[in-house]
Amino acid sequence: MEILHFLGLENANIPAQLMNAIWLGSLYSLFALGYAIVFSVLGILNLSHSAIFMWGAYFGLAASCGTSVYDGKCVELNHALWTAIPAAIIGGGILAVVIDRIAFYPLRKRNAPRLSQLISSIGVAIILVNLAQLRFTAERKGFPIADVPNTPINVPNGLDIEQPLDVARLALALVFQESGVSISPIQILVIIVAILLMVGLSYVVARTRLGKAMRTVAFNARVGNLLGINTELIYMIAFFISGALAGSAGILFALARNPAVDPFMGDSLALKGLTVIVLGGLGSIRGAVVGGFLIALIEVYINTATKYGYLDQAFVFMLFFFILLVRPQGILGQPIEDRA
Amino acid sequence: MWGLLDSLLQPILDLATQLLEPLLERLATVGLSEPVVQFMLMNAILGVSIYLTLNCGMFSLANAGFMAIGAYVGAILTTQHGATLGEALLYGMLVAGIIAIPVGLPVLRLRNIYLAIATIGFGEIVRLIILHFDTLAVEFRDSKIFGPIARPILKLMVEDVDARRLEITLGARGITRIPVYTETAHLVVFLLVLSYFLYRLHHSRMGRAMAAIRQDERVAASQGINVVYYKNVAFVMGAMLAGAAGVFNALATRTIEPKAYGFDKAVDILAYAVLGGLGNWLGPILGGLTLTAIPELLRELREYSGVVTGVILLLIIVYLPGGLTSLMIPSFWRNGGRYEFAKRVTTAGVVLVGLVNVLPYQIDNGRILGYEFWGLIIGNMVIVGLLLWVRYTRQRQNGGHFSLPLMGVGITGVVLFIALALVGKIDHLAVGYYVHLIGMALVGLGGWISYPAEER
Amino acid sequence: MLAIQNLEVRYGAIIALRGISFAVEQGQVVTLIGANGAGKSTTLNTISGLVKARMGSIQFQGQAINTWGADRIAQHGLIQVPEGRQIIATMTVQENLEMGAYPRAGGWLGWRGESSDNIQADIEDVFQRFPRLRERRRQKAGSLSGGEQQMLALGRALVAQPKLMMLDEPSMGLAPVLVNEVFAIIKDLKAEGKTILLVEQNARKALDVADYAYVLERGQIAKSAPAFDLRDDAEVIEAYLG
Amino acid sequence: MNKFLKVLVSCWLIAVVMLPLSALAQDGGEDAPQIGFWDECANPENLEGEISVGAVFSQVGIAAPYGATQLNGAKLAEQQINESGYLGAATFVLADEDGGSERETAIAAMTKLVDETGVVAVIGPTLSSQAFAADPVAAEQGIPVMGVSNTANGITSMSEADDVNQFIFRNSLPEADVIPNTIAVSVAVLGIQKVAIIYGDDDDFTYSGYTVFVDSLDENGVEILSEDTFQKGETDFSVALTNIIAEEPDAIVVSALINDAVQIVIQSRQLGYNGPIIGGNGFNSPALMVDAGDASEGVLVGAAWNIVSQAPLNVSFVEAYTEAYGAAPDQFAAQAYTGTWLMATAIRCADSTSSDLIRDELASIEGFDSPLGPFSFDVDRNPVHIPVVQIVDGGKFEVFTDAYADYFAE
Repeated sequence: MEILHFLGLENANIPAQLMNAIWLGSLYSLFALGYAIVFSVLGILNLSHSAIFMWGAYFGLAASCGTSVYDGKCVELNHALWTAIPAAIIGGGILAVVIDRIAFYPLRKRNAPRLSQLISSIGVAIILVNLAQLRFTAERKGFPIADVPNTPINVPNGLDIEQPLDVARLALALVFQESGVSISPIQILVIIVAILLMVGLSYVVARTRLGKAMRTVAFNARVGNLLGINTELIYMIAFFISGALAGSAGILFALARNPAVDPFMGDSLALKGLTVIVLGGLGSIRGAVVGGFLIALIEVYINTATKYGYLDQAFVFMLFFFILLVRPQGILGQPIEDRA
Repeated sequence: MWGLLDSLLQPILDLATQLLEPLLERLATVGLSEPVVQFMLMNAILGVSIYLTLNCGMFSLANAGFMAIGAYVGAILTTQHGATLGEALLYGMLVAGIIAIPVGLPVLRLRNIYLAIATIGFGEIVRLIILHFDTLAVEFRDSKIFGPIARPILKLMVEDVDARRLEITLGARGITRIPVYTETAHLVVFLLVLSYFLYRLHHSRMGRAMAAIRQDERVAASQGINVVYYKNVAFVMGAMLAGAAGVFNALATRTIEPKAYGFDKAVDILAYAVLGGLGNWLGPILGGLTLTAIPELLRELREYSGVVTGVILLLIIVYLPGGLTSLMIPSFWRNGGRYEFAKRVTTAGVVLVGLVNVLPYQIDNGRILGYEFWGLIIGNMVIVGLLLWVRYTRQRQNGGHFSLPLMGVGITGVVLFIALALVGKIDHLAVGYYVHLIGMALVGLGGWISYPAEER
Repeated sequence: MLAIQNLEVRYGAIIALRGISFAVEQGQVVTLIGANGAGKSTTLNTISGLVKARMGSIQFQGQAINTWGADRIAQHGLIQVPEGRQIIATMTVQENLEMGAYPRAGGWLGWRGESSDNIQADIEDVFQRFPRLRERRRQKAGSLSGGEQQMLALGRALVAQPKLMMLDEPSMGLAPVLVNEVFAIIKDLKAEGKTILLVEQNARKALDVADYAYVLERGQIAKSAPAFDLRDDAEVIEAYLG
Repeated sequence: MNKFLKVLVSCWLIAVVMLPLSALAQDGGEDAPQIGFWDECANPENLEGEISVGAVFSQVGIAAPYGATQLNGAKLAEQQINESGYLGAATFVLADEDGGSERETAIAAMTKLVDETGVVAVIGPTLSSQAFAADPVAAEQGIPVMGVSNTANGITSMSEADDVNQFIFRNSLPEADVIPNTIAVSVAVLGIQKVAIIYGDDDDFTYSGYTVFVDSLDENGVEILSEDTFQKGETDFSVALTNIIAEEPDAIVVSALINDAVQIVIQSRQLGYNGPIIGGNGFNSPALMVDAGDASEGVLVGAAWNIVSQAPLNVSFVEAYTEAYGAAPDQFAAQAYTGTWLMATAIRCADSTSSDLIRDELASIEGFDSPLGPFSFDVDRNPVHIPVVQIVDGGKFEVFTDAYADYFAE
């Protein structure tokens, strides 16, 4: 109790806020991972990442709602809800690869400075946001509310405990209810998918031949080339993974926060993603994950425990600024030579 | 002293106003009204502000933040203290410059993307502080430790320091009722003075030192150039210019709000400079002017204009690496002897397009072409084409080639015209329409012919 | 085995190679010597496919490879050990060696690749040759000393089972003792029948191990002769052996 | 060849993008509505040709969702005005320019309309900050301009010069008029004693709403437990809402635009809060029920316009709009529609295209029956009509009365 008082948390619903931090952190990490992969392999800060996030959500929406999304709201599903997720992942991945071919490949071939790549990613972002606005209008869209399981899990009134699944659900619901946590099945799905993707990705990068090839190319593309690695292929895969992560983050977010799909849905994450990868260490996969959860925790803490909730973003940016100055490689990053 | 300066400047401004009048009228006919021209000029200044840092090899995105500082200083001074434009400009630049010093010292140790990210962070912090300034001011005023320091500073900004709620930046609502002092002549004179300054800078010891730093910082340091000093000077100068643009902006739009100076603006500013080209100081000016004008020129495209703006930005970055000004740099137009024929084809195209555009436009107000609105776009293309022509008559060397931009110009022209006819913006029955198509096709063809065989 | 005809390379307006021709036969050690900026590294990089030639042809085992990408060339057994070693500092010694066998293992998916036992056996061979690497196999390659890094770079190339090895300045930046060690290794490799194209500034050492030598000067071949003859050539002695 | 193709493809992209994707076909409504001063003002005799009235609505950027329905509303009015021959021999032309979502773009659009198009009056722009920047452009040249969605304080007195202000109108009821009524009514009916506030602090509309909420809560002696903020684009309010719910307020007061409002409503219900949620004009959109579904039950909305109002003019407007655009109108559409009719009425009554006369007629409009209810301008050219308090009940807005006193009781 002493310590809670000291931290300013004595009135807070700690389990619920922790759950909020985990859920936000999963989202931030998932989004930032894609950023981090492209940055680590190609050294590109792809500012169109948030636009891919947004298009991923639209891909998913279009996949399960059919053409009705183009003209108005999605009133009923054409295909099963789950089809939205693979559609967003594949769509986002392909979109990212296309972006690479159009906007980055010519520059890379010419050895253009990083500055140009940043600008061309901005150009792509402008185009994508405007295209989305043209195609889907600026109106916010979402899945039919009845179809998305986003009502919180709680103890049902008349429960049939004969099914083993129901027992598990009851137990879960009881735990949540007792601790004051309110979470919906879809949020749990987001957290699980995010964690699975993160674990899978770290495994791929650390253990598989693809991961090693990616690390080699990230270290020095020329050397990779001399070792017989098809660097362009690796770049393409890196972009695909990055886009797939952005797309999955987009659709999971759209599902969990239904309705949440509009052309500007990526805007607030664009800068946040940047903060996350800086905090974790530019280009570090583990860093992106840690950074995501850290930022979420900080935000939640400032909002919950201090009266400066309105300054949470300012605090995050101050921290970000400070970390850059003191430790530009981030918390988990490798030391960099890009410093005077 | 202020009065003296004013009386010295006034005749110059009057003269500039008079000279500008016919030009502004002409621009208005293609959709660039006077306010738009003002925003173009402001953005040109912003382009230069970031160019100063980029020219030193520093990839800084802090200028939207400094612009915000300038804008708020200007707005507070004019609304609360009845300051004139000159005073607002002076203090706006000063405050932005002073804030730039403590920011620059630590931040400029970073490089490349790291510097970019750190300055993005700075910009966001500035925006958020301005947004919450009133609340923070009350906090500081009432705090035991900071109160004595904060009070005198706040006195400068607000009459009643002890009020329950302080209203200084007014949060999201922003400051309204800002007088409109910015005139086109002010901006033009400012930009001319700035250009002269930049021209001198380029040929000065400082300019050479900065160029050396951009080339290679370590080498520059080993040659006895004080790298830290010059980088900070460039950063502060850039901040002051951005501050000036902010003051002009605030005193032209009557109202300001923090969100106008956020990340999007920082990115826009960067785009001005890169689009124009970083080869020399003309680039950012040209970039600022063009990129602001494009959406206005494309206003008739309505909801499509955003996409087209993005595509233009992308095309220039991808196919015209040095930005618009690279068209003016001799090395870009290197070519070999086999391009004689290509040259003739292109010349024919340029002459056709030029004639059908410039002459009828003046004589018949565009009726022969079947359009009025698109005159400036076409005019630009003529200029581009002429530049091409001039360049490769002057320089014929081995190495790179200019085929891609030529083809780009040609194809864009043709496609644009067909598309415009399809959407009904151009009367496709007009003679000029076909002459134009042929001319542009010839320009593109010239590019195609001159394209080196081995790279096809 | 490797035949170069009339190779011309430009960097923008700068002409780096002005039409050079030479050949490397199976089992030979051929050296390119010359001053800084003569175009030696450019030649190797062009053969490796990192730099595209403006004119000329490169034939490897009867196939024209000048339009191939660097990765494809490496996959065909034309392996370059680049200047300055360029080992992957962020990976362990073991991983570096595994990366050397990347094409053999069948690329990133491992399709049609050799079994990892085969590759591991070759890695063991490398450890046999350079026992110091075995001790440090779990260390990050960035923590190795200069000489160890050069051995790792050589080992990494050997794991690839090269048909032709191209060594770019293997002795650069090494202490004299280590330089001798490196050349001893090259001699061993020659004795094993490996085909090597060696680029060196240390002309004396290079001529000692090579069968045939070409002297590059400002992007052109100024002289070519059996290495043995060049050792006694007065001009060469004056210019490079001093 | 490869590169050439790429250039070709890139250029082609421009062309493809510029091709019109669709031209919205509009069927005419058959029955002319009884809106307008048909009897109050005689049929115009001096009007002929085309009379252009400018419209500056946001078609791109963050304000585009509002601009889109505004344009729809205004276009519907334009069509009805012309079909009914309201302006006699003259045609009413709505010259619409995209105002973007920034101040600069609004200034550019306004300047174009005033200087190039030669409009007699202007409707718009969408955002209050745009109005502050762009309205004087028209007003200084003596062209009346009417905001149909500007709710910030001081819109109609933005200039130092009062003769400029004379030309600036708005028909959008400011939050300062809507919210006090909402709070007073809900406190009276539900007996609210302590509330928590959450508001967007980076938007002038939501921020103004917040300040008015605080003042009226003070006046009604309601305790404010806490104030939380969010910024545009944030879609996760669970952290703030968890804190708020832990404080056990009698009601949650929200100042937000519709997209954020929907999220706040959904998320607070998800977090287990079932009490009243009180919102302002920003909540007044059919999207609230469509997007939030059951979660929107029990949300109190103070608003300038009530979609379920059975006033004949409102019914016919909602019908005509739904038929033309396939979706129910929101408040922005209703206000733009009314604004356009008001402007046409001023022209009809002035029987002239003189902007001065139009201004005078506009200022003297009184008791104009509209979808918003009987409408008048006060001396400061602000709207006078009665705001409503609605509650979402059974999936639609109902007027909030004493009958709902026990609605939230368990």
